[in-house]
Amino acid sequence: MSNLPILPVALPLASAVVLLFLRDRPALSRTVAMAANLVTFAAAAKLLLTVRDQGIQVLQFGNWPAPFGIVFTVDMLGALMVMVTMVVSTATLLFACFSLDEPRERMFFYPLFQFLLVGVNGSFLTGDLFNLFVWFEVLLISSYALMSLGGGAYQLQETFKYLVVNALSSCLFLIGVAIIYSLTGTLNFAQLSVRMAEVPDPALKAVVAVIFMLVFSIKAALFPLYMWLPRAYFAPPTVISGLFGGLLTKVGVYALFRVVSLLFADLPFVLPLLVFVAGATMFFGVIGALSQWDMKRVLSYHIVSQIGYMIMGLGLFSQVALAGGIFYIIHHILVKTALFLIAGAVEKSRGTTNLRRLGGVIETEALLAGLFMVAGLGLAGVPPLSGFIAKLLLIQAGLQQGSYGIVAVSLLVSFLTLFSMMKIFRYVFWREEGLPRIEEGGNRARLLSIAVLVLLGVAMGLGASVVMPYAETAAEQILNPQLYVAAVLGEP
Amino acid sequence: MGAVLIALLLPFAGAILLNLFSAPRSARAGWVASLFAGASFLAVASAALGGIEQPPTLYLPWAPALDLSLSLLADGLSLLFALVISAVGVVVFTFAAAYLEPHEQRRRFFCYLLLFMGAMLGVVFSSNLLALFVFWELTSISSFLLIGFWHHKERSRYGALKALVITATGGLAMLLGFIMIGLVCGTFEIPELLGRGDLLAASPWALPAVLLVIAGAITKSAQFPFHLWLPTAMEAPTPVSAYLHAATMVKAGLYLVARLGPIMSPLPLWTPLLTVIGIATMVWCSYLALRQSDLKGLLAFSTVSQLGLIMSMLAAARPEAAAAGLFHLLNHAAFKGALFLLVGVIEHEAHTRDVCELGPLRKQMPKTHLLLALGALSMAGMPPLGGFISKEMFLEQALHLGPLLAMLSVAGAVLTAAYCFALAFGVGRGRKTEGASATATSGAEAPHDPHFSLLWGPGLLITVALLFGLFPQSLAGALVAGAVEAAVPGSSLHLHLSLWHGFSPTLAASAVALGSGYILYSRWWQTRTPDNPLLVTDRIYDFKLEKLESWSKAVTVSYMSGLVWRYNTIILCVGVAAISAVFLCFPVPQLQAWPARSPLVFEVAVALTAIAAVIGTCIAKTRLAAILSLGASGYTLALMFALLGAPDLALTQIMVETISVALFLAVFVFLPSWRPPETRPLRPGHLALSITAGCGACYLVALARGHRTATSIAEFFIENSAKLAGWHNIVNVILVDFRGLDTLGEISVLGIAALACYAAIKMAPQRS
Amino acid sequence: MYSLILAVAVRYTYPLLLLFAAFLFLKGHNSPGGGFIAGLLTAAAIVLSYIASKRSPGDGPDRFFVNLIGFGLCVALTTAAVPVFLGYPFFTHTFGFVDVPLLGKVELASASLFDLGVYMVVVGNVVTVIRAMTGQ
Amino acid sequence: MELLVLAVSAAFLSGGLYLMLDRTLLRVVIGIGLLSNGTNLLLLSTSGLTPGGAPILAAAGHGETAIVDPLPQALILTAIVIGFGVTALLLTLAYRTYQSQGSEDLGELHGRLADE
Repeated sequence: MSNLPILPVALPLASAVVLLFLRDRPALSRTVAMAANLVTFAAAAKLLLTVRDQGIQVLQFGNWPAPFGIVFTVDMLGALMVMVTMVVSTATLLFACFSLDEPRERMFFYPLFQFLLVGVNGSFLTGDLFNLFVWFEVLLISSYALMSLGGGAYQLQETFKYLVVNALSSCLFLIGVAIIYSLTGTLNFAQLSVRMAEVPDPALKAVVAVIFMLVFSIKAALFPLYMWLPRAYFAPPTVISGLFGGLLTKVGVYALFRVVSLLFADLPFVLPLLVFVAGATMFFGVIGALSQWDMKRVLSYHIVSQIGYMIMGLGLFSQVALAGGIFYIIHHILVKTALFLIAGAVEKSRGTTNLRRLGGVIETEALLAGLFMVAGLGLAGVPPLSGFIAKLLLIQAGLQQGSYGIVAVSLLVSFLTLFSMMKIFRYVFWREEGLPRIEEGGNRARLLSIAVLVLLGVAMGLGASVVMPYAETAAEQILNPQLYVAAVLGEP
Repeated sequence: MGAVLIALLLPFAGAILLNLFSAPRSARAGWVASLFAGASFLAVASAALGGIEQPPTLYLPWAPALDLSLSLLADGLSLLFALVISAVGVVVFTFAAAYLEPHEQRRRFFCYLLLFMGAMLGVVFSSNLLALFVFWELTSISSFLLIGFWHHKERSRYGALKALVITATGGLAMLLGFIMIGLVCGTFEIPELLGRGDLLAASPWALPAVLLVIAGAITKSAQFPFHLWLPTAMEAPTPVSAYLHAATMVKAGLYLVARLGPIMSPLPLWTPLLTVIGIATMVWCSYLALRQSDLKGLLAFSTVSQLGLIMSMLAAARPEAAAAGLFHLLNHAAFKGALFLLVGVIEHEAHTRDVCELGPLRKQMPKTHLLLALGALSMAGMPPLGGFISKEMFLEQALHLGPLLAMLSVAGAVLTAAYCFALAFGVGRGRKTEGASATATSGAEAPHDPHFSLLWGPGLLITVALLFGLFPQSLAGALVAGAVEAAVPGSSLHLHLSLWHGFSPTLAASAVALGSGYILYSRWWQTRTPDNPLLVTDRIYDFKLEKLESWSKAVTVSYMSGLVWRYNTIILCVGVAAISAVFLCFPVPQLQAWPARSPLVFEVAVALTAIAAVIGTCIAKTRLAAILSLGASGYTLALMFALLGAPDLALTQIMVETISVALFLAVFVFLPSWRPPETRPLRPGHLALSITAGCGACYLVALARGHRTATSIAEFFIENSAKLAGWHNIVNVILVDFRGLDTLGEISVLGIAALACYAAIKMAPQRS
Repeated sequence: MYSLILAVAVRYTYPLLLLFAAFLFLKGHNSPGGGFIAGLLTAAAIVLSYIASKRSPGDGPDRFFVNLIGFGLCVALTTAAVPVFLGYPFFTHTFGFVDVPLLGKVELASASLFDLGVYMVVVGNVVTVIRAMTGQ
Repeated sequence: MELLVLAVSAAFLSGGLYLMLDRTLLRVVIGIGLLSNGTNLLLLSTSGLTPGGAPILAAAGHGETAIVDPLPQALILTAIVIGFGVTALLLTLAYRTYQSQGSEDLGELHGRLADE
């Protein structure tokens, strides 16, 4: 049994501990954090390749056999998510190293950043329901810490609200654990999958499904439970918003993919409900974005709206749709983080992200404008960028299954997204010079971190044939939960 | 095919190189870009001269899983369009290099222009529907960037957005149509689709697909009722207008109609709808053109109207009609490109392009005016210019369309002739009023003919327009014939283009059109003051946009309260509603008790104390009371843990509760200057909601516990704790061994929490 | 906050509390107790000593308890990670019995080491939080 | 006994939720405390309140009477400790918010710190 699956969790944890001791030496912290991230990155890449070549990886902790101890079960979806996490976190870290103020750096930014990765990666890898709860809590408490870091009044207040909502959802999670454990007597996902299928009573299964969908919908910011997101992601420094915007909600989305495919896919109402929720999420999210006049807020609302597309892939639940949804998740993590970082660079340059006060940034930071254009178009799904491929898959799947309503909504939302991106472009980059430039917003390191993400997004679009097999394998594994079960519990 | 690939790649390569190696305002950027455009033209020309290879496609896979490929197709139709694109491109690039002011961002401009050129070539060379869509969208985007190039001007930004909104909407509709076609026919490759038209015809998606593809074509070609974006797009620098909005981009819609004609024309609605739209656009927009006072506005509407003419011809899917349309397209590219450039020259020199403010150009700028007049006359269909021949062909075909459409076509031709005469003669005569002349003369010197560098481009195009009239067969015959073959496969048309067709009804119609047009011009246009009427569609667009903004604001504000108790209320309501729905939809299972024992009196007392403590916490009037009741409830809970056989839990609960209460007190009570909490009246709604949710959760757990289907994994722990892990306290063994990973995560949480508290307290607030 | 009675009381109970914590920690293997509880008790004792003493809790070495969290995590992680280098899965524990003179057979388990890490983190956490909050 | 345990957890949950719907900072924090306590008790009720002892094996190791399900207890321990960490942070945030704004009415705070 290879210990590879633990590395994406253990390495950030170890580096967090080291960085904790280095808190008074920001310069050294940056180097160590960056090095640690690169090592974890390599581990994630190795894990992805291993999963590709050898199938689902299982690590039984403490050498306890599968349903009893905790396992990490790494299928293609999990491995992909960890990989993307490491990509965006490395880029974000680079940006942070060159944009964060020193007081924040000294107040444990780097350890907290690594702890966040521990939580995120743990959530992606674990094969145990309660363990998922624990990793959720790790990432949540790191996110509270990062969100409140710096302590402006607005930040504190929004962190408080975010915390309260998440505390409620955590309790709901525990109640869900109580119910499902009562019913099945197990916590291991694979065994849960087997035992849930044997539960004779549809009402009880439906209850479990509703509760877990509720919990993860709050985390994933689905309609109508996303109210907490836009303000919370507006509050912290932009680089932290970027990390959150790219990663955190996707953990919820991932959890939905996981539980729906393993536990609830056979319930008749789950998939149509998801499709409906997906449509409502994308629509109201984009409407929210249109109503905003701040770059960060617009982007925050777009997170919500884009999550609808991922859930659309899950709700349609076919090979094509799931591949599209997974492709969408990866695309969105890359592109949305890039957009937030661009907002961060603009903020560095002009001191605000308010659309009404900005203007003419293209004249001084042409490259930034270009990167925004590419990323924004990618988000809107303009070909040949990554978003296009994902949407193409989703629309094809929707048409094939006759879900015309969701197809129409998704096209409308695509258009409104484009409109909203161009609104940012028109107000921030075009127009007469707004506020004067304070400092060079796109210095080399920041531009590098943005460019890496944008180029990866472009490469994902143009090199779709390279990424597609991964998404397709992941979709296949999700469609066939027996693969997952067999990998954990052995062949029946 | 190699030449085609090179032609396609050159503009993109040029754009990249320009960005890498040129200064933002470099004067050389224009010439370098022209070089790339020229090379691209040569490649296209060599492909065209080399004849059409068999098979004319090159397969370049992109995402084979999606049937997505960037395969290329170079048949007669593609080559005709590609020649127009690259040839006009060269002229426009060189013109723009001389036209732009030295202080402007030339690098950016030419980069956009090269991107556009590449995208346009991509549209006409793509042999995959999705690849076509890729380039199609790229033309919309680059057009957005080019229209908004003078981004400090409000009108430019407005025009750019409007063009994008309309073309992108159409593009998305078209994409949906394409996907439908692809799914029905099982392929996105155009050559393969040609053989599978019957599959599409048999499918229920035939009609939606037709409508969606038409939506794409008519938005791109600014056909009625989507003609509104083209006039506002005239805020672009003039070379852009000439290139995108006269010669190439707007013709993408025509290309689409011609390209998909063989598949779509047998389907219902395709031909009639497009023909009607085309003729309607032609008539209505030529009328609008006649009313414009802005020269560019006039040309814009004239472009739209001419495109309508071509659209109606291509939609018919008959070889003769297609030939008329395609030949007119060639002519139009030549004369309209030239006309736009000339208006640019006039604006450059006279600093206005308003008909009413221009002086007598015939005297001030004789060369410019001569070219302008020639171009306009070609558009009017005056022999011996190229426009005459294509107009003849058009009228001949229009006579086949039935009496009403034929009459409308002639009416359109009359109106066209009228505004062409206005352009040719009215502008040159000068309608400047006295007041305007005073302001104009008081400023700069009088306008005069520009340097040769600005005139040779339009001159060349006008020459081509002239030559199309004199030597139509040798210049364009083969090209048009090749294109017709591709647009109407299986046709055996013996095309012979010539100036003189003999006396025929068509000639009479031509003469009538020209004559009436001149009368209209001299009697009506000259005596009225042209204005720039606001379009109804424009008003609708503005209104919708405004509504979108205000409506989205209203919707969002209505539920995004930012108040945390509302968030919680929504979550609880959704939860309660969802669970209730489940119980409404599925049979409610019986509540089954699992082996139970009756409680002791002591236990009842503890439980009642706990409940009392909870109620006390809820109704406490002071902070201290609330916190102490919270503590009391916690301690009774610990007691319950102890009674339920969980001594570890009880111990932990006591310790945690003690420390928590200490923290609560430290924070909330012993700090000075705190106002006492306001007492709030009981909120019955909230109370009902929370009791429903709380009791519901307990009910669900009890329900589930009674329906356990299998033994718990805990049996394993009980069995093996001592044997395999060596300890006897099973809970502790689970914590540190069986489920040690949970504990590792949990102490991480503790650590993080401590860091966060520390940071929150110690760090001085950042002023943002 | 300072009161003489409390100070005197704490002076004598403090070592007792610590001793009891150690007892709970060691007893935890086979009866209620363990790292958490021992850690919470130790932390409570330390906090009590702050309250009893004249010093404000915010004074004194700031870094020690923060570092203690780090050390605790380090110990726990290392215990979990060591088996990896011996070819076992992460978190594999082992135990054995050693004959110690005078005490007889004593059980030694690697899980105790992990529990020690838990203990350190808990102490570090509670004391850091309380110091931070009251030490303004 | 089961009914009793369930009633107590229902009281904790309902009370906690009711307080969480309040607009006073302190009450929301207390509400979360009650809520997590209630959840823990609820989780414990799943362990099967069979007449049995604590999940501690006699030193001899085998053959004793039935004991309660130890797994929920372990889960609750984890949950308690996590809840403690979260509560500590929550208190800190509440404290800082009050300290800088001088109000603990969430509606008032929101109005004061309304977006920009």
